[in-house]
Amino acid sequence: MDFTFTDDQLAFRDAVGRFLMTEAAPEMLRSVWESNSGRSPELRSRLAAQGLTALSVPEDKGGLGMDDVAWALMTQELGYYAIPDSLADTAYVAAGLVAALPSEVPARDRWLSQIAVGDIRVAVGHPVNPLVADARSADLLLLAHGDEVHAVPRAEVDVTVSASIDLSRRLGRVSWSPTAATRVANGEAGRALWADALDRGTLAVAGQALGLARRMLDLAVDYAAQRKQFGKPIGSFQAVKHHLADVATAIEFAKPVLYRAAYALAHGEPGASVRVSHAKLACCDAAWLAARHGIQVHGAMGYTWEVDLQMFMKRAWALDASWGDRGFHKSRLAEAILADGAALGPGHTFEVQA
Amino acid sequence: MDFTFTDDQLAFRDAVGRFLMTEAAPEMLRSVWESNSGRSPELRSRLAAQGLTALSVPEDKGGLGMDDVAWALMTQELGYYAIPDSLADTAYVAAGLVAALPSEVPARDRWLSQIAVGDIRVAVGHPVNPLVADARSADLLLLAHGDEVHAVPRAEVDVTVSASIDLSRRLGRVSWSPTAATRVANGEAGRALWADALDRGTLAVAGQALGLARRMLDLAVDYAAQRKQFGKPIGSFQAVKHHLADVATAIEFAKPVLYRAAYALAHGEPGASVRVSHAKLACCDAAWLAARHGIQVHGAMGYTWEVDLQMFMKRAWALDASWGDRGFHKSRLAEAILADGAALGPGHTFEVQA
Amino acid sequence: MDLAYTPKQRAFRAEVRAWLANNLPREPFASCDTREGFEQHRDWERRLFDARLSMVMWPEALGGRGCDLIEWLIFEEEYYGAGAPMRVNQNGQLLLGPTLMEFGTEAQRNRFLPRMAASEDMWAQGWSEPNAGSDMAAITSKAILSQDGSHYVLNGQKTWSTRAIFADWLFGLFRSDPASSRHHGLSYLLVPLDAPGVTIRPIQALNGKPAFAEIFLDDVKVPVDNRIGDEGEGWHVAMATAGFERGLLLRSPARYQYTARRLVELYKANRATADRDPSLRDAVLSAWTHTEAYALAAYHTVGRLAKGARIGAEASTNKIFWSELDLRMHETAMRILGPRAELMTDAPHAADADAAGWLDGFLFAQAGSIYAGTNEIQRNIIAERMLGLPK
Amino acid sequence: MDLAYTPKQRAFRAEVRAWLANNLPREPFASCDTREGFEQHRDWERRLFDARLSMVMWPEALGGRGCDLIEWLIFEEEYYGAGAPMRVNQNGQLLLGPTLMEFGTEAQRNRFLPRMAASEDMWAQGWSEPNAGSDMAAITSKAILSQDGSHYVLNGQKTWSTRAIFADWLFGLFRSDPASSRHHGLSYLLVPLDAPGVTIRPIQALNGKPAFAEIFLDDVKVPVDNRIGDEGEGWHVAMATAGFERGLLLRSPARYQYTARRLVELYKANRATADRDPSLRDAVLSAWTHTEAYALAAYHTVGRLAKGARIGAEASTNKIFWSELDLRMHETAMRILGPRAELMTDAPHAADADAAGWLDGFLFAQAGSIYAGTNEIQRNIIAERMLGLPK
Repeated sequence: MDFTFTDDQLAFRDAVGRFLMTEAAPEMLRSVWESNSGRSPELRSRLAAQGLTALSVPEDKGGLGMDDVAWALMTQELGYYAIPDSLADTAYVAAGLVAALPSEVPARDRWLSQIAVGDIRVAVGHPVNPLVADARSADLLLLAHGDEVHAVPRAEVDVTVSASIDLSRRLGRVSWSPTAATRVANGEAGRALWADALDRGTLAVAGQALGLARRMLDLAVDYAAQRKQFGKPIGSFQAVKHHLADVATAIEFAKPVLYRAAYALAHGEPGASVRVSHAKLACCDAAWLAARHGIQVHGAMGYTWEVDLQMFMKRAWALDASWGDRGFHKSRLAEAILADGAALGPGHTFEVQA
Repeated sequence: MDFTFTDDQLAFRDAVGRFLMTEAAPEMLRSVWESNSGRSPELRSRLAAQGLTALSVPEDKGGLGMDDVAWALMTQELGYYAIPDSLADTAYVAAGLVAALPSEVPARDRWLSQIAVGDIRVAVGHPVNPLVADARSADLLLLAHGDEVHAVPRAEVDVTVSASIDLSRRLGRVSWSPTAATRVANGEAGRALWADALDRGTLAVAGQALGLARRMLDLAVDYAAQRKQFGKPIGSFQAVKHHLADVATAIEFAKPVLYRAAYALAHGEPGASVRVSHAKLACCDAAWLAARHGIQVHGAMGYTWEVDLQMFMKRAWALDASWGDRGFHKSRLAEAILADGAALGPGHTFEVQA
Repeated sequence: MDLAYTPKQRAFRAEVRAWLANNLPREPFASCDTREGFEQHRDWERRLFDARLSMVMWPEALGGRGCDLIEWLIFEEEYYGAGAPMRVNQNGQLLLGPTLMEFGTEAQRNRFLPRMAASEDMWAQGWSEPNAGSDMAAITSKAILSQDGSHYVLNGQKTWSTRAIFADWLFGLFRSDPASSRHHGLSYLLVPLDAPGVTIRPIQALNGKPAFAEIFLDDVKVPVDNRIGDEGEGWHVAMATAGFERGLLLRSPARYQYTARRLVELYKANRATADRDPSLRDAVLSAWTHTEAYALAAYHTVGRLAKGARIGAEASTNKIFWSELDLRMHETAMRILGPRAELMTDAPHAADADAAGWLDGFLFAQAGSIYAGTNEIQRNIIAERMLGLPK
Repeated sequence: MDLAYTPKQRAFRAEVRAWLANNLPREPFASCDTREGFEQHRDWERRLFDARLSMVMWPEALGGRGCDLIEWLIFEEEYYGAGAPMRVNQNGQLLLGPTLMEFGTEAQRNRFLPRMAASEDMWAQGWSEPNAGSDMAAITSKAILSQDGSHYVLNGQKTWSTRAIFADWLFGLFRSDPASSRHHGLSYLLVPLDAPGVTIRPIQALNGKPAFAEIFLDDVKVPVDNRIGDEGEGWHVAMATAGFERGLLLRSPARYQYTARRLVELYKANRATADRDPSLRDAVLSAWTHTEAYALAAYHTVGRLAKGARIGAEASTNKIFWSELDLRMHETAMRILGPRAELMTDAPHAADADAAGWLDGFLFAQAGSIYAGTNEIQRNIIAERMLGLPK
């Protein structure tokens, strides 16, 4: 029983963090936000050069073969720096789905190595999301037709774009027609693939939300320490302290929930989906609170476009209902917790009932 | 349109307040709490001598003929001083019910004048309350048998007492057998009487809860002003200030809700029950918050039997679910607010739809 | 206590309702934080004025109709209940207006108020400075009286001035006694924004629109006639305005009751999905109970004012109550909308009427606990002035 | 990360579970705030000790079985999951115990710890004084070293000492340097409560029982051997203990997970009435999510401790989290019980099993945000030491 990360995992996380600190600085975020495409090919290729597109791809396909637990750390960094890219969709959710395709699918291995080297951007059209993130800029779209999974080239779909409050989210309504040629899985297999994709997509959002919460807390702490009113830093006022202490507490108790969910997912535990929903709710709560207290501590400055906080708040608000809104995840929780004979209470936190 | 009280109403309220300040001082409360009966005949007779038992009794029956609006002020005083007596049950709820009995009921006028002069204590056994307050010490009990209203002398019922956390509440389970002799109303008339009694009982609790909230706020303010830590009064710490400011705000916005409900009840408005449920929820929320922040501000002292606060907190907690718990009153609200064609929004605060 | 409206009050309500029914714009205006929207709203104000409905509480001579506070509440109920446009000149009309009535000379009242009522002059407020936000007494912008005593020379910087890039005039506090500090030595001045030496730099709000501006003052000459109240008395004069601002005038209950009604409709239209999160139904009911409580408190206060009471620190409870209520209502709407909540309302997909306006309102609600004195400051005021806790 | 329990850990869990199944008292004990209940709980502690289950983390030589923190968490899960009695001597065992391990001499450890593990000595804490509550450094009780240096002479008053009227010993801080102030010049002493000059006055808690006591010290002689750590080093010694108290030891997750399970059962048994208030279902789900989060945080912290990390200010987040969670869970139970909530559980009507324990728990939960450092103090600590905000 060891509920901690290895030094290697933490070191890799730190390395990625240092990389993003320089590559995804707020000024650069701003320019991508205000660009037409909302995407930076340069950024994407630098991410690929760092091997970040290859994290989930199996090693024999040229990837690093990392699991969900690694992504619980990685997605926090993506959130902390609010990178204006859907990296996790391609490199985590899509890579996981493609890797799980039956080997008969001819293109599978090609897609995997293209993902690994960063040649393709893959958009995932899971039914839980009414719109598809990056539908317009994707090279390949994984789309649902009932239980079926279809892999559709960009050229074969029409995309109507919808603007999100988070300008680094580029959403689109996709119209397309399923064909035998595009179908890569169906029936039981298709259901299973979509179920895994849902849990991975949800976990990716949870991790990013937690990273966003940590960043907004850091921004608020920095501001409160330097901004003076009534002759002293506002951070010395108890009301400000207590706002930020509450955010810190929410973060402290969301982190391990995220990690537990990632482990459950990586090990295919029966209760994994419930853990994932719990993580989404806990991390999004932390992010929501961090945004609220973050803007309050920033005062009027926090209400402006010029101050970085706004980009992190909007991302937190936008992600809150993506990959299943609160109602969706609360129902998954309720079903499990209120079920007859549910294994609740002391001793069931790690013991998985068969 | 004048949503304020007359100077006479306020003057009478102040007079009653001054009277209770001396007659129901905390030391006296304590002694009654710790007594076997939980009641003080002396106190009751002094209340009667002040005319408080006669408030609702029609003037031609020797009463003051005051309405629900007057009780919205009166019950706040009863709550503020947490008087260890069920005065409102007899003088407000029961008096109202008896006064509304058909004149054929022979004993009606006798009961009214006995109530007015303070000769009898009447307990009201409304079906919404599983136990009857003061069942043991009452002279007369008004009990429900379906829609029927029965007036039963104490001698004809058996009472099993249950102890409440609020020692000034004396609850009992009543066993009795309805007879033609005890029946004073039935059918439509009975239903109407019980409906009015429910709204009056609820309003009485709301008023007391608001009075309790104001008292707990005053106690906390006094304590915070004199208790010193870290070399200054704890009331100068922002955290303490903000706790108490929140209580003050809850009280400010519960008050007019109580008054609006009382007016609706006094004028038999169609939506009166919804207003009453709203008042109960708003006032009990204020009291609950006042108790929470009250004990927090008092620190360990607030957790003791010696400090007065405990009596007011326990009363607030006990009254919270009496005359209908939150679920009961929230359902009444929901039914009205979510109904098709409900008259909501601007302009409907005083306009009563026929 | 008599909660029946008088025939006169009912007639007034009917008149306002009828006028709005006939005159409400068919198409929603653009945001008043844009030039286009600003002008649309300004034209609308002129039409209100022509119907003598722009400032119903003002005396007839100044373009109003001498309504009392009850009639004003009725007007607000009809106005916001009809979903009428926001009041683009309200900072001037509701902050400066009452101050001019109370502290202005007759000449000043006649010069400024009718044009303000007609929105011929658009006003922006000049309270905050980069280092004087919550701590307004830290104002450093100077107004030095000329040798001949004919005018002040203004130097300094104001900020968070709402829609100032579109406005004609600025009202605010300036330090007229350089030797003074804190609340002393401040004067309340009215500054034409086209005066030489005035530079206005827009500030983009959360929604990316120039909702505010910074105003730089470089040797700006302002005639002494533009001072309200005595020299050095500015703080006292401004506080009256601030009291009004925190209090009822700027935030009458009707707009929140309208939001609550829309929220109930939103919930009913999306009940199947909304009820998967049981907290939402409760939040929707609270929207009604709390907006209703706010309206009742307003009528109660107005009744007490009519009997000669003054609004004191309890005005601060209003500020806390409406700002946190407004935020909760919009958060609840976002939760009900789920994945549709993040979509800009001009986005095609969001064209489903449900979502319209909620995101904009949610963003704006973020500022409610910050402007007009942060809620932290308001809670201090309640604790110290209403409850008497030590500073 | 490896979340499988080892065979050894599973075996230990099985052993504890089996022992509890065979030894749990059939009838619930009386409240340990009464003499009768105190003795019942003390006897129970002796039986735990005989099974070497009273202090599983302590070395075998001291009556424990040298468990690591994971095994301790397992023990707690089985113990509270079985609904076993509260630990009546835990203030000594979990506050003083670790301090003795870290700062005591070998003689002191051997003299005090085994008897403490066996509950032959019952311990009460002596931190607070009438004017030293949140501000513990304001301690004024004096301990003056005798001329011959053989003993201290204690004078002063302690308060809020849990169940001290039933206890044998007091541990706490005393000012050994009369000239000192604040955190300096304090010494950590162990005081036999039967010593001449000790007067103990019970304090009745909210529930009317003597849960605390005031302790008056009048020329009480305490041998120097009863001092833990160096003279004047008491604050440093005590803070380690306070850290433990705020942190995990005194509030392992299991008891809250047990409460959450009971709350879910209570809700399911009363669903028809509970669902009339939609907020209750949500609160019940939160009880599970938050207790689970607390348990996960505990295992995460324990894992980091095993790798050499130290618990710092984040211990304060624990204190806030468990105390406010515990209160919310009990408030939710009160709401579900509705009119039954107010009834004393010894009252006949409340004998319906549902209600049992919730009211007592609700009253006790009121104190959670106050003792062991108020939550206001904890939030200050988080802000200043964890986030680095200015004092």
